[in-house]
Amino acid sequence: MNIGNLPFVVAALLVVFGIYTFLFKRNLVKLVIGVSLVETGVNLFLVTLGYRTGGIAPIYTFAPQAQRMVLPTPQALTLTSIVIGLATTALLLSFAVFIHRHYGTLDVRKVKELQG
Amino acid sequence: MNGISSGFGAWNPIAWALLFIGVVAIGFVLRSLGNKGYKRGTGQTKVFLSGNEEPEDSGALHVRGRHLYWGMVEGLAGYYRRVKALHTGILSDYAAWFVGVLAVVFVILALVR
Amino acid sequence: MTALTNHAPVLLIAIPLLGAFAVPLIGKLGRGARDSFVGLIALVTAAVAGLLAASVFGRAGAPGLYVLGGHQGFAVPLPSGMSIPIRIILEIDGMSAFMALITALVTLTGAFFSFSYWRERSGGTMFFSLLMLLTAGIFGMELTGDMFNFFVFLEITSIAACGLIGFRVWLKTSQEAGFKVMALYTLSGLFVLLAIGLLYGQYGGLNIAYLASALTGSTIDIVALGLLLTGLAMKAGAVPLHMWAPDAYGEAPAPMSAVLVANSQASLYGLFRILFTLFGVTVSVAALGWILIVLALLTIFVGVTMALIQNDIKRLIAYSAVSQIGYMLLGVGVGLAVSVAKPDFGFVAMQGGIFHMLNDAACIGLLFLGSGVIIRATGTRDLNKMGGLAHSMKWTTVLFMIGAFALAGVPPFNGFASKFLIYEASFKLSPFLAVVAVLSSILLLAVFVKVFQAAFLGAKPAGLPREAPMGMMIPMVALALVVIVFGLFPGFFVDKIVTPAANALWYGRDAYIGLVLGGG
Amino acid sequence: MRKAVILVAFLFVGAFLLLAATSMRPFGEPTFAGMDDHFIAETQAEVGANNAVTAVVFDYRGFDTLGEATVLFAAVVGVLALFRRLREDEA
Amino acid sequence: MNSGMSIIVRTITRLVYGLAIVFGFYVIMHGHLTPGGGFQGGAVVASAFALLLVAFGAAGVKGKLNAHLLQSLEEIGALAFLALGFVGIGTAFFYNLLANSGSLFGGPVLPLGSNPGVFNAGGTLPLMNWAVGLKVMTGIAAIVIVMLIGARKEETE
Repeated sequence: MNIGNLPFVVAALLVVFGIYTFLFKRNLVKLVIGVSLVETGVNLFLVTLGYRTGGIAPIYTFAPQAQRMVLPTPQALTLTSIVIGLATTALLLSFAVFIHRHYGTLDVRKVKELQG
Repeated sequence: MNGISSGFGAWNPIAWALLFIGVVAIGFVLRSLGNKGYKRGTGQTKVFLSGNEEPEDSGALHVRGRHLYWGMVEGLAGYYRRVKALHTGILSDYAAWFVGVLAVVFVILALVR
Repeated sequence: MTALTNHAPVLLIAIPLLGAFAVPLIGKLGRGARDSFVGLIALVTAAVAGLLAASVFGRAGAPGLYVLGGHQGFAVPLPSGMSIPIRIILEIDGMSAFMALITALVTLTGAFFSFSYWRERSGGTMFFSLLMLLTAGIFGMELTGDMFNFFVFLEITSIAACGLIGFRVWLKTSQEAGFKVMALYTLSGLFVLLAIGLLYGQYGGLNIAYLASALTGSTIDIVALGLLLTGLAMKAGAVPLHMWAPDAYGEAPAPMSAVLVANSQASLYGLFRILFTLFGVTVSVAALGWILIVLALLTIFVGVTMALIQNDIKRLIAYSAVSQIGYMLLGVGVGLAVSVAKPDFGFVAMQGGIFHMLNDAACIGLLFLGSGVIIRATGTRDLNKMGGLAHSMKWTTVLFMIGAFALAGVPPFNGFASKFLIYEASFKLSPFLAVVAVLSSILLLAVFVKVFQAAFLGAKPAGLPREAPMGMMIPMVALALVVIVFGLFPGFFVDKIVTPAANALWYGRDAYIGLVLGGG
Repeated sequence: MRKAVILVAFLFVGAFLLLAATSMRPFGEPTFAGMDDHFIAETQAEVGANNAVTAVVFDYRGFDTLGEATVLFAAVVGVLALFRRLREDEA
Repeated sequence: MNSGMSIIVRTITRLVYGLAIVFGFYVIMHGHLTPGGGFQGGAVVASAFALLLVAFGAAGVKGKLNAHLLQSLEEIGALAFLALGFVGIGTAFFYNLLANSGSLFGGPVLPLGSNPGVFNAGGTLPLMNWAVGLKVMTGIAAIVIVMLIGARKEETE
């Protein structure tokens, strides 16, 4: 265990909390929040991967001379991942609206027409 | 060229088709040797339902989907009760299976490396 | 022509995307314009896929590269004398081209079937837009050579697929299925992304070939492998991660169910690519192979026994589709379990598993289209309320039974050819595997005997259902022709397209890595 | 019982994820950054952009961005399709 | 139907939303020079639209923001982005045809190292930023409007 790895551990913990929410909560909207938590954890993990100690943002506009710059790729990946997360959340919430309209409930244990 | 071989067995659909045609031909030959006393529209072609009257509504003769394989499903009742209990239709359970398999895979991979 | 062949990999993704972006605008011109545009896009896509396959199989499945934006600074040198690509690359070998053929077949027939199937329904432009997006996503998953790019296309397929599953908003069950499937797809996609992040953090690259050369089998690699394996097995629908699959296939509009099966197969392709090419020999492949075999046996048996007790025709076919995924997993799992010693029967098993992907796509596609015709004619999905359809729908009956026999592995249709290879090869590894496989095939035949008896036989129904229109019949006939041709001439196709595909996974790892890194 | 089994599986998964997080390379010191160093060093000469992130997003990994735009497009089409106006016979 | 929020929120919104839109366009425009880009700027503009919706309610913006018009604009943005990918297909898909030629209009080439920034640089990058920005702002706005109106309909039914 390396105390310097704390950012990675925090990201992993967020993922774990998200999975917990998804497994043990009963409201569909809370399930969506769980998915969002996992997503945030993964995004945080990606963005921490790119950090270099003492680095500055990889932008040359008025940049201080001869500085180390952090890695740009993880930032690009995180950007992509955030937009994907937005898209999935929007669709999930739309489905939740329609489930509420049809079933009159958001309890995950009562939305089980499809079984067997 | 049109057959496949696994190195221990072989499968050639064209040869199979020829054989199939041959067998069907033999079947027709046997059929032509059968009893010539068959007449349409007599008691010979009536449906025999263990001596019961034939129902007027012919739709009642159709065995519906639910009743097919009733005996088999009944025989496997113990298996089906358990398997159907797994398909609850609840999203949390689906996710629980996912997490469970993930845990098992992790443990196996950690043990064998 | 050569320019077209060179650009074929990216065109295969870009043309459906162009279709998807333009369909809503063209849809404003009316239904005729929309349908002809979608048909044109689908035909062009299929033609490009054929061209790509011809060029790849023409060079016996040797991998080829396409560098996106590759004008300069392609590579960063490594200390070992090799160099890694900095741009996204598409890498196409025999397996990718094989999968592209399957996808082109299924989406082409699905699109043409939908023209008449969705004629009297609302939201047609969005329907076809989502179909095109799904097509582009599946092609992207199959052709890409970059891990993150794979994830992006995985998410495109997830979202487009769930849009289609929930498309009939007036059905409460379709909304339920949409939510469940979307949540599970997102969760598995996020695990895949987490694994990609772990690998990127450790090795600083995203290219599959580069990562394959860099992997060492450390703790990080093992965790990433577990996440990728489970996430993709979930999207492929292996028991016990299959519970979403009957919901999804059952609630989507009938032609889209067929495309969703192609989507599951693309995830299966991703799983095979990761196991064989990305990880290969750096981990204990025998254990991985046995994990796949256990999943496969469960999938085959549970899928088929659950299909037996279904009374909803779509759900019944959906469970049989789940069981067929098991045969592919079994074939490739047997191959993977013995891939260190490389005995002959391992390669035969791989051939069987991969050949079965194509056969399954054709048969299941035919069955789902047939179920669409039946549902449209009777207005119900309940087998208990059907009966006597064969009186007025002779062609549908024949086509449906061709698909059912082929899927159940009755000779001389194509399902038997691939299952034959799987039976023989898995028997060599352990007779028990072959016993389960054969037994489940017999049960599958029983399942379709049930459909035949319940839906097609019986007295004439009251309002005599009409035969399907020509627009639905032609795609079904095309798929039935594929089933019959592949059944009658399996040797030719196994030699020409299946063997290069199996080679690409089984022997092709070094060639795949060497093509990108050079000198490796 | 059932909940306990799920909880154990969940704890196993969580433990493995935390194990992976702790056995990562040290934070802030990427072991191999050849690809990213190339991006940082060459972005001005090759792409002509001061912002290396934008260069990566739109040039080096432009295809990912196309995919990402497609994901958003798919979500918009999906949501609009769900909330579309239905025909009389469909409601 | 309860439409919108209190007078304080509405007034602040009137003051702020124009500013937010301008700032969003600034972020899109300078994506290749400063932090930001098409996605970020588009999200800022879309958040201004969302602010309008929250403050004035679905009825308040009815007729001003049309989801189908927004969707059409989004498709145009997506098509433009794809077309920019196709521009360089002579070499390869997504080839940056205009890089270091001073963009569309000719002009100074970017000096290397730290510099104050040349606006007219980056080849197709600024154009792609605009395409994506248009796509994201209209796309997110369309999602928000449609979901808000759809959810409201449910409440009143």
